[in-house]
Amino acid sequence: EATPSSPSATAVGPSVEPSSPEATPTATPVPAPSGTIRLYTSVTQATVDAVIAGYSDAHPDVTVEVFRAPTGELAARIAAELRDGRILGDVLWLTDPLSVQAYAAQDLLRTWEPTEASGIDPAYRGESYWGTRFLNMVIVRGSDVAAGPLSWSGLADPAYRDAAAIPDPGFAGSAFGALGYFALSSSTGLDFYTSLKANGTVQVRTPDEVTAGVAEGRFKVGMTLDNSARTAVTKGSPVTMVWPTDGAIAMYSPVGVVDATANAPAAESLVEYVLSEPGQVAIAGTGWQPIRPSAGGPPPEGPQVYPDWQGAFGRQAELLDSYRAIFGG
Amino acid sequence: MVEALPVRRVAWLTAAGLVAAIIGWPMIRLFGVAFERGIGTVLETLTGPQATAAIWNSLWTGAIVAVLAVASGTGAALLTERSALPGRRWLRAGLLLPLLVPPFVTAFGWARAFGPRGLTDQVLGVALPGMYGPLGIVVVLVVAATPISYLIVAGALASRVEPDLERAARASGATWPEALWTITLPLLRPALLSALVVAFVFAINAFGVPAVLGTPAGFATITTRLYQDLALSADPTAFVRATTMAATLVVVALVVVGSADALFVGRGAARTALPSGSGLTRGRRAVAAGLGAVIVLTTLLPLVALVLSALTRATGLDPVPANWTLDNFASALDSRFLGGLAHSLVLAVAAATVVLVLGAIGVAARHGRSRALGTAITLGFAVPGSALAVAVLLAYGGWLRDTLAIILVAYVAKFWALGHRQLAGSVERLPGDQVRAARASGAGAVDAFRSVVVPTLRPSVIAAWLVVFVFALHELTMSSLLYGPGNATLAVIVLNVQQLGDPTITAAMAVLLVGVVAIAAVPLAIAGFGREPANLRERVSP
Amino acid sequence: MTGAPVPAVSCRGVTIAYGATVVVSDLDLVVPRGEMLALLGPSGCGKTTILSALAGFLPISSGEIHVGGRAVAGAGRHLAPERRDVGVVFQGYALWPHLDALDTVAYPIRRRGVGVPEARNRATAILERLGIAQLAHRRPAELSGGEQQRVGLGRALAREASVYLFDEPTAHLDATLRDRLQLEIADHRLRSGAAAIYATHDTAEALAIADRVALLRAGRLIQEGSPTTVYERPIDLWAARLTGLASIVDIRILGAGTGADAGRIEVAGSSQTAVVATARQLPAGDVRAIVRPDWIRLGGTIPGRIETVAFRGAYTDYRLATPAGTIDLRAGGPPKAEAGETVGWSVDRLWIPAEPLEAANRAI
Amino acid sequence: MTGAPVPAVSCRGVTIAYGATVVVSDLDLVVPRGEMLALLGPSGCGKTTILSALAGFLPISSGEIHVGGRAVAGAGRHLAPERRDVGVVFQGYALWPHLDALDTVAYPIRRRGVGVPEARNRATAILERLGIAQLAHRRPAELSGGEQQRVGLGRALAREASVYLFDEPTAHLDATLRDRLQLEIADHRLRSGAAAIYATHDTAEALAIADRVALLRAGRLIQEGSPTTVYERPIDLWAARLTGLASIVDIRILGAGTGADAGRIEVAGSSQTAVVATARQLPAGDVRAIVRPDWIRLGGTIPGRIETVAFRGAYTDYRLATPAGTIDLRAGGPPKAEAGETVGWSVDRLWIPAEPLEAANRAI
Ligand SMILES: Nc1ncnc2c1ncn2[C@@H]1O[C@H](COP(=O)(O)OP(=O)(O)OP(=O)(O)O)[C@@H](O)[C@H]1O
Ligand SMILES: Nc1ncnc2c1ncn2[C@@H]1O[C@H](COP(=O)(O)OP(=O)(O)OP(=O)(O)O)[C@@H](O)[C@H]1O
Ligand SMILES: [Mg+2]
Ligand SMILES: [Mg+2]
Repeated sequence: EATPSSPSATAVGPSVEPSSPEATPTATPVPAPSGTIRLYTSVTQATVDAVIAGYSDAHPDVTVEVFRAPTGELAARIAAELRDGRILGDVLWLTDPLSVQAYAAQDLLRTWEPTEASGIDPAYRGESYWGTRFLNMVIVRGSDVAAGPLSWSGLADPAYRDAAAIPDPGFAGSAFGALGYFALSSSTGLDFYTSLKANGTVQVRTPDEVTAGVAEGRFKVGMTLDNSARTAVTKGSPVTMVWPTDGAIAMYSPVGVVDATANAPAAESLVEYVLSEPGQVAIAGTGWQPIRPSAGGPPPEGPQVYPDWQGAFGRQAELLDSYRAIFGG
Repeated sequence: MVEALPVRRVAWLTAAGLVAAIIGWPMIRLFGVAFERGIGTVLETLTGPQATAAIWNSLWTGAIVAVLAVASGTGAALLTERSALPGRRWLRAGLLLPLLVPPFVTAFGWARAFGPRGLTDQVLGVALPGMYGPLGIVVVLVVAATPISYLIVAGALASRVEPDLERAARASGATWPEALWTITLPLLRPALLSALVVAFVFAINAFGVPAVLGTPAGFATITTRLYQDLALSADPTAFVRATTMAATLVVVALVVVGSADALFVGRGAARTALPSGSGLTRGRRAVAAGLGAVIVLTTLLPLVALVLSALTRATGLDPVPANWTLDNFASALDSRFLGGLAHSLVLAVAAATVVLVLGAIGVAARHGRSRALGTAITLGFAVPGSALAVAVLLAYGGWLRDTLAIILVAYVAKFWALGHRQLAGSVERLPGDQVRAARASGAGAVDAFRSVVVPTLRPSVIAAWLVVFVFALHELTMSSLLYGPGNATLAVIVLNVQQLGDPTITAAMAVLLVGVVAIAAVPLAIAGFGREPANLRERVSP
Repeated sequence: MTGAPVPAVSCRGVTIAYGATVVVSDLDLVVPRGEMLALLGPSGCGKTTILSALAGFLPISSGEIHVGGRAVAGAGRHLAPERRDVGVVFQGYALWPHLDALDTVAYPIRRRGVGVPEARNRATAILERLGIAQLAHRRPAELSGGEQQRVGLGRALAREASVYLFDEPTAHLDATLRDRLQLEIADHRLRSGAAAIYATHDTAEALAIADRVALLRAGRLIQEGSPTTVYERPIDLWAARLTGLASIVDIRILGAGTGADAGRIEVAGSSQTAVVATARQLPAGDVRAIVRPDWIRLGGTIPGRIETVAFRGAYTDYRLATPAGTIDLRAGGPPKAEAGETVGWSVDRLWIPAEPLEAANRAI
Repeated sequence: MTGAPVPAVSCRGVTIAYGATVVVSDLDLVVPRGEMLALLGPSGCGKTTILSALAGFLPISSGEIHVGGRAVAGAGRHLAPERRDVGVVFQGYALWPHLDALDTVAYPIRRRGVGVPEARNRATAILERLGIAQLAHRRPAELSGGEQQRVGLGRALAREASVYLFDEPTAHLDATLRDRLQLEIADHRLRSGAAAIYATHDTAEALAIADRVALLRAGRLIQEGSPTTVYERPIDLWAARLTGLASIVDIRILGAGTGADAGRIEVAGSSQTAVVATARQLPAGDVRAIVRPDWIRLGGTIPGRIETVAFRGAYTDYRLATPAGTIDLRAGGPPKAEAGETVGWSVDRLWIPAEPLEAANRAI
């Protein structure tokens, strides 16, 4: 019986995409990892499936149990487990750096140096976690809307009064990334949100709801994730993706090994694989911009800017509160 | 003055023990976490402007929803159970329909149907103003909660019937509304209270609806706030904040439920009456038609909207045949789905049955102290899923982690109240002599309970089982937190697909989910309520 | 009904069915104002059903019902119970579990718009008359059967209707109370001039309190008349047995006596004189006649063997096996003879109904 | 109870209370095997309460109850109803709304482990004996009051208990049916040798069917004895009126007659002979005595004015105002005199209880 959320070397869920062409294992140090590890992830199902499939081919001796849940549930589960002693997952692969940073700060993540991590810009990694792909916060616009805004500030244009949408940082990690960027990095600061609110901008829960809203015509424009916009476009929804001239807000989705893991070699080998060329190709194959430009995938269509995660860390509550002071919710 | 049976005591002890294990212990763990940083932190969390706003919002929406839902549920019950409306069977089924739809889907469907750019908007150019915001939340929650109160009240009405009671009122010069007000409703009071309590609690820990409809209006409730805190709960303080919120919800429920139960005190057994039906001799068709219309509008239309968007190739395209496709269903209906379905069915049946047995024990344990019992049981229902799941994890994660068993524990803790309330509400009005007659015929206490009490309550019993079954089949939050590798539930699969962020596929999933539930539940519903109670065959006009 | 005073209740060809089973067929009844009609019939004959139809709890399948000259049911019309101005005493009491005796009796008064305190005063007065004032604050669950029945009666009287429907209102009451309540009821009706229909299976009660008695058999009205008529001139054996004990004797008419003065008859060979009443042309020769236990005396020339003796307090019932048939005989006081003894008896009075009687058989 | 045969039921000093209100106090009762005891008392005197305690539905506050020699209640013991081997007929029927007549009667049989088909057969047999076989598949809601009562009776008989508790089992049945069911009950008890306690408020019924009668007043046992004893030698006026009509006459004893043969007495100036029974030393001179209506005859030298006349079918009740007091008189047959007439009367029999009687007053 196929165990849905845990494709493994032995059983591979049917909806798993074919692993990338050259899945030749990269030269691994002796001895070959084996046993069972558990992956805690909030990354979308398709992506996880693809990567795990590839990994299992490369490491037939390792069984990977996948526990996938939205960030909130995953975090809650981990919190509960911590009170029982330790995190029961071996590898964490999350959507955005926020929570990983927290775990790192609590020394819950293993500090080591993946060989594959060499190429990664320090901006997208820490001592114990490494970016695996990019989520780009971009602008989406209804096809029938004449000329879309070209920059973020354009969202506040009177033309879009009551017809622009943004995701709620309280619900979506990516939206929080945007908040962090505007609050800390950009010149505008929180005024950006003030002006949006003043212009009757509506907040919905997630980037996907923004895309859907724009597609349905509830909104003319909105702030969403490139992946979400692309999926809609390819399926034929009447929307267009606009890459902000002042740069898409790029967040990296980090992976790391739990310090308390009982099977470090296997756990590490999984991280290595995710960061390796084939892993990156698999990620790219599911519509995300991989951390390695060489792996292909949808290229950034314009400049990218990066939230100051270090700066945002520890100030989440404060940032959210000041945001809610503007948007409520 | 009924003799204190040993059986009673045993039942009470059993029930109490189970309550302590399944609800009490997890709650203690929960509060432990909430207070671990000291009362100061708790107060700080609760007194923050946003927190107070959220609590207040939960309270007032909860109250309004409870009142409206019970009002409409009772009205419907009186119509279908108390007068010979044409097509009663179908009306009953229709009234129960919303039960089959998971609340988050209901919200989704309503938005699609009546929201801006929704079905009515596209076809007629009219959208429900305030669909996004408190109004929408209340309306949708009322629709979702009505069937529950309908079941409780209808069960009570059908469980014990004495037409003469209401006739006596009429013969005393009371018009039928008067008789309703002075006789029927007072006799239904225990059931009405149960319904109020359950509806209120249902409303204050609803998440999907306020999340989808509230966010655009910046309208937060305890549950949405809780969710947001959990999302950040990699940060330990955030996690404590979350549990604090959950604990608050528990306290709120404790107060409301407790005071409601206090009203039971000193109430002797009451019997309800079916009317002669002469109350509604004329205009039965009109009434039936009206009721039908309401059902179509509130329940069927949203479902239609849902199906349409599930059929549409991509969001935003007009839902016309040109744009139709089954791909969404295809990508929804994969092996995961079937696996999840299997797990969910097992869990739902198990949960419903266990809850019923527990409910029976609770009823058998009925006397003074069992009110405290009822209150305690209702708490489980009051805690939002995510918090309850965390609590259960804290309490039993050690042994049961990643098994279906731990999910079952959580389900039982959550849905026990539904079974208990329903049965207690109805059993309140079983006359002692009937049970005595059984005993005097040689039936032991348990035997008498099985052969006389249970059958007399048959409608309520089936209702209770169905509600729990359906709720368990829908259950989203708890299982997505508790499932382990290899035993994801249906709802978890749906959730994961939803994460793909494609509304059309989500719609497809939702439609499938509803379909599954319908296939499983409707036959039972017909079996349970299709049969006319004897009394109806009796004195209702041919 | 041109000219004639409007009757309080009138039923014309009323038929009542539960679903498909017809339980009352083609009933014609007229109750003049201020009169008390007793519905006398065995269990299951349709008494309650008739009352329910009159009160408006049951629809009628055909026929017409008028109350106070107003058409209340029939011809597609169905007037709601509360608008029929009837007070009902239910066979099963139908007391409300959540109301105490006082509020139960006050209920109909409140419905007339009377304020609570006043209504309670009046209710208390009624409870006093029924001898249950001390139970005013008890709920049904805390009352004995007879007490509940009295509360139910009180509720009906409080209604002050123009027609009362009593369904075995004294079934659970002892003789003394029964007499007392019957006085109450009579008194209440005198004051209000209300009519009443009184369903009962108790012959003595029916004959004692009613102005007229209607005999019901399986949903059909088989005889109606004054108490003396139905007792002395029952239309057949069944009616005779419904209205008291009755036996059949084979006699030979020797010489007719006209009306009330005795004629000569011969019973089992020995001849005597007796009053012979009949609904038909008095036949000559052998006929079969009905006798009441009190139309027969112990002592006389006709032989009979005592089969059973039942002491009933004020009187004793004997059953005699005689050549003229098995007869029941009632004599005042305690038993004067043992079962098995052979005694002589004589008959004072006889009744010969229109329809010839078949051989006597006790099987009911 | 050394040596003596174990009684079917025995109560010693049983007291029963609802919460604080004591309704049965210090009751002593013994019912030998195979005997039928009638509990005769007015409404609210505690009949149902006593039966409930015997059946095990109510706890007793003090005293002891033995059934079949087995202590079932008292001294902290409380045996569950199903283990007491009693069959109960409920005053309010207590039928189960979800079971039809057949399954209701089959219920106790099934409880003895009998299979469904067999149980149904036996149940059918019982229904036939009770004359409701044709209603086997009706639910209570579809039955008339008397029919429901018979179903309830059938259920109790099906129990095949060693003690039956009947709570006014025939209150809703007509005389014919009542007689028939009483035969059934007697017959059933004969076959099974079971004892029975029969709560009723109907004097005639109690005197006719019971081996012994227990008179209850406000929860106290005031007299117990054979039917003739309680009728002819009631301990006081209240008991006399509970067991039938009774009046008080002032008489003067002239010459005592011993036992059953008449002595000379003077009533309102005119003297005659009558049987004077008494519970005490027969006094000389003026005394107050109890008379039964059937101890008095119309015709005689004592003057009296007829106040009321009530025709009751087999007999007629007259009330006479006389110098010796207001007396009730019962004579067979239809009224022989009008209210208002003055008639002569005489007395055959008198009873003088132990306690002196106060002046007669009809108010009860
Ligand atoms: N639950 C109760 N609480 C208080 N008093 C009660 C309760 N039930 C009965 N009583 C009182 O106890 C007394 C005896 O009641 P019981 O039912 O035994 O009378 P009964 O002899 O059966 O009368 P009836 O012939 O009318 O049935 C009555 O006065 C009644 O009011
Ligand atoms: N709901 C019903 N469905 C079918 N038959 C019924 C229903 N109710 C009563 N009956 C039948 O109708 C007949 C008359 O019932 P009803 O209650 O009028 O009798 P009753 O004269 O009141 O008898 P009782 O003196 O025993 O109360 C009975 O034979 C009964 O079985
Ligand atoms: Mg009846
Ligand atoms: Mg009683």
